[in-house]
Amino acid sequence: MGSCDPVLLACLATVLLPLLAFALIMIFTWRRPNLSLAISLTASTIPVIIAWTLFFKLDVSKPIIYNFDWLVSETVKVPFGFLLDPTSMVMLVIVATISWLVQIYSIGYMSGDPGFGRFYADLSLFALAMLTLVISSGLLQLYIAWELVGLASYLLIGFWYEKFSASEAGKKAFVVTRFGDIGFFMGLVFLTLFYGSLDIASVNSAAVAKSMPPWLITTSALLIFCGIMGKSAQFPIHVWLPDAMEGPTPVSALLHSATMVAAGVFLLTRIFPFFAASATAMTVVLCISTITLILSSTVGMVATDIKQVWAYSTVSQLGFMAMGLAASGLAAGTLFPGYYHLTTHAAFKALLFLCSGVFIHHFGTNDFFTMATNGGRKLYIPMVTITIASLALAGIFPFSGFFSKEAILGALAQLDNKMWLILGLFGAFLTAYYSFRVIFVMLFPKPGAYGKVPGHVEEEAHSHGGHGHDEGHGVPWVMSFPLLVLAFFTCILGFCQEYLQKFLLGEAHPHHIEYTLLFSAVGCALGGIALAWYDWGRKDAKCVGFISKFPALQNFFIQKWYMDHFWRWFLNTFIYGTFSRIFTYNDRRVVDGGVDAVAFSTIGSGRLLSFLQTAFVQLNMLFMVLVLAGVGLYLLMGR
Amino acid sequence: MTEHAATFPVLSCMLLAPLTGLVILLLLKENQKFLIRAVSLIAAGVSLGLALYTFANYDKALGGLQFVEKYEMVKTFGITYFVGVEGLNAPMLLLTGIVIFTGVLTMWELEVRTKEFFIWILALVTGVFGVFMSYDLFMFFLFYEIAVVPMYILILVWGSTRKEYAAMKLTLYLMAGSGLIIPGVLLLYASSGLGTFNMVALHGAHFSPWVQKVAFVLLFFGFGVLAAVWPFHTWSPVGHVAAPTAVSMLHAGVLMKLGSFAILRVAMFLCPEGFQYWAHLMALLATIGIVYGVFVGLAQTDLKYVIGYSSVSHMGIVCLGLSTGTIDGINGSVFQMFAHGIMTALFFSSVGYIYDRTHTRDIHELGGFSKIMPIASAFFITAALCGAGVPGMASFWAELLVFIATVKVYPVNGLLAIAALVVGALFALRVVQSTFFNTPNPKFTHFEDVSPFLGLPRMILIATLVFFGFFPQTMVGMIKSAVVPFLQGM
Amino acid sequence: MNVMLFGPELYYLGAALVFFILTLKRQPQVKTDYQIAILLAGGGLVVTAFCLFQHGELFYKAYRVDLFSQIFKFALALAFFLVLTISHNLAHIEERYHAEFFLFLTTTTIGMMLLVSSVELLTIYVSLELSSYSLYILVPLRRGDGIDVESGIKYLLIGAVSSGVMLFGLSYLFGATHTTYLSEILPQLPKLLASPIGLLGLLLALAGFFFKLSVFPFHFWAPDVYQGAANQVTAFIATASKAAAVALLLRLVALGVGYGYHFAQALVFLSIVSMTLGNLVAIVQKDFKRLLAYSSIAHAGYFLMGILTMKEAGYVAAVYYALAYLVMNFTVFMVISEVAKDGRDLKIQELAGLYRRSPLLSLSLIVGLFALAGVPPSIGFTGKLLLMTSAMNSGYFWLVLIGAVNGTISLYYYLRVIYCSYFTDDPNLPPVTISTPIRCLNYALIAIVLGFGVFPDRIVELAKAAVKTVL
Amino acid sequence: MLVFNQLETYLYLALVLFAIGLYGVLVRRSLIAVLISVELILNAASLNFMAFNRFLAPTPAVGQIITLFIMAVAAAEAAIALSIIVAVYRKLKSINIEHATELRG
Repeated sequence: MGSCDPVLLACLATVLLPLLAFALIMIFTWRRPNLSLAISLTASTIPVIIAWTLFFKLDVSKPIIYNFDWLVSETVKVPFGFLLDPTSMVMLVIVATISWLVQIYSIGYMSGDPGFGRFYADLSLFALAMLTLVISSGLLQLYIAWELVGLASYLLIGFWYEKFSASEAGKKAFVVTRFGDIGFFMGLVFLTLFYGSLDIASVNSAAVAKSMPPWLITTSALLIFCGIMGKSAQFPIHVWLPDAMEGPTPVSALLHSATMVAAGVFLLTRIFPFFAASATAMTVVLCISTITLILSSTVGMVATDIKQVWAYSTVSQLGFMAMGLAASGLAAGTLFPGYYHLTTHAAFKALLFLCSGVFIHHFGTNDFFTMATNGGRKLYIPMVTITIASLALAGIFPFSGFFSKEAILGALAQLDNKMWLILGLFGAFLTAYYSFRVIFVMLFPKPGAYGKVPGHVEEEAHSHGGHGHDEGHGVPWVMSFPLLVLAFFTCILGFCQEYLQKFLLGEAHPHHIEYTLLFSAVGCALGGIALAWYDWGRKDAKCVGFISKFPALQNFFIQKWYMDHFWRWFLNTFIYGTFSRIFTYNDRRVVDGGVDAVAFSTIGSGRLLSFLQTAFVQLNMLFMVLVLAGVGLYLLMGR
Repeated sequence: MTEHAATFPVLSCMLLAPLTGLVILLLLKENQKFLIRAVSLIAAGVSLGLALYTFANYDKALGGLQFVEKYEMVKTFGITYFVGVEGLNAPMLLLTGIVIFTGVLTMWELEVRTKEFFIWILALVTGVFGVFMSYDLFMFFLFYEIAVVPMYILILVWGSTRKEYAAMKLTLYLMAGSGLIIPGVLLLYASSGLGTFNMVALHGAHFSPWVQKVAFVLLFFGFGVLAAVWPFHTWSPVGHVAAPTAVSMLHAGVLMKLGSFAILRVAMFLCPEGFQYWAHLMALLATIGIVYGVFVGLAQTDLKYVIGYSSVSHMGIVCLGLSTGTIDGINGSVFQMFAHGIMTALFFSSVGYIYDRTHTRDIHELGGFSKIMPIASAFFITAALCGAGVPGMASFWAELLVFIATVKVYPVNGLLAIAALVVGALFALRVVQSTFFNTPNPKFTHFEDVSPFLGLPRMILIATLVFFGFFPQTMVGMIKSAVVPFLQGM
Repeated sequence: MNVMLFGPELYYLGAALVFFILTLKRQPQVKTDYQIAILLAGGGLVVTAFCLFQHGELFYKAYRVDLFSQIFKFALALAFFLVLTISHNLAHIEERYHAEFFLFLTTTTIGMMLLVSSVELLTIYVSLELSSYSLYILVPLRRGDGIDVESGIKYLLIGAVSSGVMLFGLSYLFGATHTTYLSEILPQLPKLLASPIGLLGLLLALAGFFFKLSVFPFHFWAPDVYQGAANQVTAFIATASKAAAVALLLRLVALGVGYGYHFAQALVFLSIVSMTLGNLVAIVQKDFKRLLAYSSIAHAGYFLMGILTMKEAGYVAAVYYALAYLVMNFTVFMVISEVAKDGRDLKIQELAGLYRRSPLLSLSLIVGLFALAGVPPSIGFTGKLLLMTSAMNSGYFWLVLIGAVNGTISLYYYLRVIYCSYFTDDPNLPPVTISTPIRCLNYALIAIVLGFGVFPDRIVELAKAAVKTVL
Repeated sequence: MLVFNQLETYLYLALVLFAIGLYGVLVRRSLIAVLISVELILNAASLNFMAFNRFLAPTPAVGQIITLFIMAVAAAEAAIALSIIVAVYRKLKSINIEHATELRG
């Protein structure tokens, strides 16, 4: 079929180049860092070019679809194909760009690591999976890519596998997300059986509502949402994401903040009409995402590990996006607010992580108090960019976060129940607080004042990797370049709102600003910042956080709402403790024991019968005669 | 079904290749090790080549039985040498070819009683090929037993842990299975009244429901023992643990498939009504097997035990697919037979490599092997991920088909089975983590990694898995070409 | 009368005469005697083969020569020859008795040959006794520590009693039918089975035949005799006399029409009990020959399975299996007598390390045992499956099921033996050297056991033709 | 004397003989005695044959011939049995069955 079609070729190239890179590196060049790097970079650069070209040149106002048969059984028909529409285009650009930037960044970050080649192989694998996920035309293909993304995440989190915590985190991430994916898979099975097609276009069409009863739609939607919960780390199975920070920081930036975890929300937008068809499902989504938002922001307030802070902020922001989508789903709105926030968030969160990566790389610690006391602020470029990013995260004009958050709050405001809006604002407040907690600590360090901060231990930072350079120019350009690019996006994305909206929805809504909402939002943000300033920034700040007024609450937050404990307990008690043990015992004692018992009883009966053969020939003959008589009698009777 | 005679006896050659190799080996001296290995490798290679040839040249559009050969064996009892290829057994033949070829390569370094080892291996393989290709019940059963019995000697001489117990248990268990199969087969033979063992002819005979029910349950349990259907699975972990590498590969990779294949080929094909009657039982046992397998595997610390129980679980999936009696389900389970065969072969060959060096399989004692032997561990991890049902591997598609079909027919069992996947992933990763990650055990750090030559067989296996993971249609289309008429026949 | 018809018997009578003369010599020359014996046996093989397709009747129709009988005669001659081939060292028989060993072996062969042809009560009786009495003598001929005579006397007593019982039964048969010709007696079966006397007669008469076949409950002699007698003698009993007994039973059953339901059920009962008992008790045996004795009891059960179908297919299967059993059982006994050069009883443990001491013998042992266990591709597997097929065809589902399960049980003890010979080793056991002829014999036997297992058609067709002649 | 002129008498007599013989075989411990009992069984059989022949058989000779044969066979049997018994006595220093109890199980 139309293999001459340049667009199709572009899509294929986008997907296959990373695959090729992965294969090549894994089979041949994984021992050769530079060669692997070259291969991988080429394979990630071309997609970026393709993505941007398509984004600007290609008219996707009506979707472009390619489908080929991949597997054709009876009811199961799996096409392999591409669906290029605004939603996928934007995501394509995001993914391609950020993964490209991260690959560049990693040149500096991972230099000298024994597993350099493997790292780039895994990154390519991720790129392959993620790009396929974004432009795939069918849900099953999407699911496959989804699983592969999970696999890549598993490999990358556990990249430093000698560290027990790392391999453990990798396992946790894989299994927990798998837990959600099972739901996703079941949902797909339901769709296949009761609707018959997994083609995204047709799933979004109105035909679904006609051919499936509402309760079935709700069930499938919720099941699919399980997958989203897993991937986008929604309560209660968000627990893997903070642990996932065990991976190298570029990985955290790429997978666990910007793109992969956003895949869940992306899926939500992908089949937004389908979800919107079921109010129940949307309400559930709304509840869960709100809980997630609050939970993670509160935990973020007390974390001392910089990556933990951003991790929880990621969780909260994902929750925020989901809230936006759910809200607009319920209020018959568009997918724009959530999707917009996804876009902006991808930029500034990646930036946050990459900056933190620079600090970590430089000071060899994750504890931002230690970084601060060791003069983190003297690393100018990252310090500036991280501040910009935080401003965006907190939602301060004129940075991108401000616009997207405002859009989501607008969607929330359209709901009759204002409780959601209030919660959203509260979340925004907390977000501003914890992000500026970090920033102020970094900017105005108070050595020796952080002793009372729970979780923080005073340690002498050892300059990492023996970089002989003094602060200031301590950042190689390969690492600072991505920061600048991302910072740039963070600044401008806010003003692309109309453009994006037009691109995504075809028509741009006149951007009417509700000032009450606007001011309340900004107010919350500023309030949060002010509180942060009061707690951490000003000259004689107590540096303990207002939350320490409520020790119980603080502890509750520090313990991350005991979710990890809960899951650990669940695993130990039920999976290992009950089923596994019982089944194993049963297998050894009952099933296998039964078999052996049969065998031994056979042998025993043999030993018993052998006594029939007595040494006294006459006894034997007697027996003989008796049996003969018995048979004779039987015959006589039967006659 | 329609039969198309072979232009030249491909299948007989496939059957005779290992046999000839065996005879040549008999004439060789024990100390001519290289010659012995070479001969057996060539024998395996030839049969693999022929298997590939049949797989490639089977005309799906034409369908039916192709490459058919028929010779009268015993007129009085209607026994014929009747072999052929169709969509169902072509994958199995290919599987056997691949596994034996890689198996011989894997055992290249064997030094103890090499000659006998390869003699028995080749004998076993002859049996396996025979079972997969023959359409005469008598020959089917004959080859079946030929395939089963050499295991005893193979495990006993070259085996490791508790080998006496394991070998005796395995052999007797499987023979007890045949103890059920014989009456089942003969019941069909007798009640057909045709006086022939020709399966295709017997398929035409109309058995009374009673006969079908009895025969089916006999055959199902008889063959089910070999397919490790719960609760007749306990021989398999014990046997795997005791068996030497190549034997484990052949055994888990191919022999267990004999059981499931026979359930499909004989039991379901000849007594459809019996199948309808017992299908629910099948589904139930299969589901229990799936769930049970992963949970028990979760508690094991011996690598081979873990794999053994994962096999139990995966064979449960095969059986589940069969029990649906739908096109999807059977496509899936035959595909799963193939995929799981390759996968376990990969598993065992990797474990075998590590075990041969370290002489331990305790996952707590091992550790950090990704550092010591990255390639070997890459092989194992690939297998583990395939076992966890990661896409891009053949088994993913198989499981997908089976699960969808099952949810359609037996929703509860299907959902349970799907849910078991989580635990499956958990225990696969648990093994991977504690064996290959974390800090290496200093005892083992001096071992060298897989040499390219020994890496070759594993690479072949992985390549197969990935190929069919990316191009499932090559396999599914093949299977489907047979399944559709098969189900119409039922 | 046509001499050819009576050829084999006459030949062996002559052989017996020669051996008799040899016994008269003052001091025996073992070597020459053995050479003469082997030559005569070979000749006998030729003669019987030559007379294979004779058919006719002798002695006022008391003696039928047909393909059936001739095949079995050939089998007997074969057994005789084979047993002589492994008799090159009769370590446990004093040298001055060697000639007598040959003599009585010949006479018992003659007896059995007569037995398979005779179709008249008196003839049957006399030939049966001829064969038995020679064996009675052969068994205690062994030089031993007492178990030889013990087994001898037990054999004699049980044999005498059962033959007496049989004779008593025969007398009733004679009384009920006023004739001694099977051809006239058996057509009247329905009448016989109706009358208590006829029934009793038939039952008692069968006792004698079951004794030869060592069917439960007439099996008690087998273990003791197998263990007590010299290896070669045991080999002969285990092969030849089984074949003869099967032939005789087949004749009886085949000639008869309308054995009732109950009669068949009784046979089913005996068959099931024999095979189960034999297999179960064999599990716990230590002495290899004793184990084989029990396995022979089990096999008697299998034979009955074919016989009691009362159908042609069943008889064919039984004949095939009888021939198969002769070969595979002999294979095992050959291994015994070769390993136990000094003629001692072989404990199973004494097979330790056989694969090292003599790979060829261990191979033949495996082949033989697997054949006995009914593992393909072997003559035993095919035979057993044919037996079961015919049984199933006659609707004996449970019999087949139990038989199949028994196959599993039997495999256990065969595997134990294989285990000892293959996987245990005992460094202070010397290697076993075997002469070239024996080596060839090994190859031949393995070839036969495997070859006819995969391509049984020839034998089956032959057996079919033979069975047709007796129907 | 009709009693002597009818078949049943002889049949019952033979049966009694047979029973006695069987009994002797099963209970006597001396090998010689057992041998004698076996002879009784044989005689019972021959008596049967004679009787049947006398009263029923078409040809008068058959039964008598059989009986003659049986005598001969019995003689041979006795000879063999005695010779073995002698051997037993040589080895076990007794002709009591209870001493020949090596083989069992």
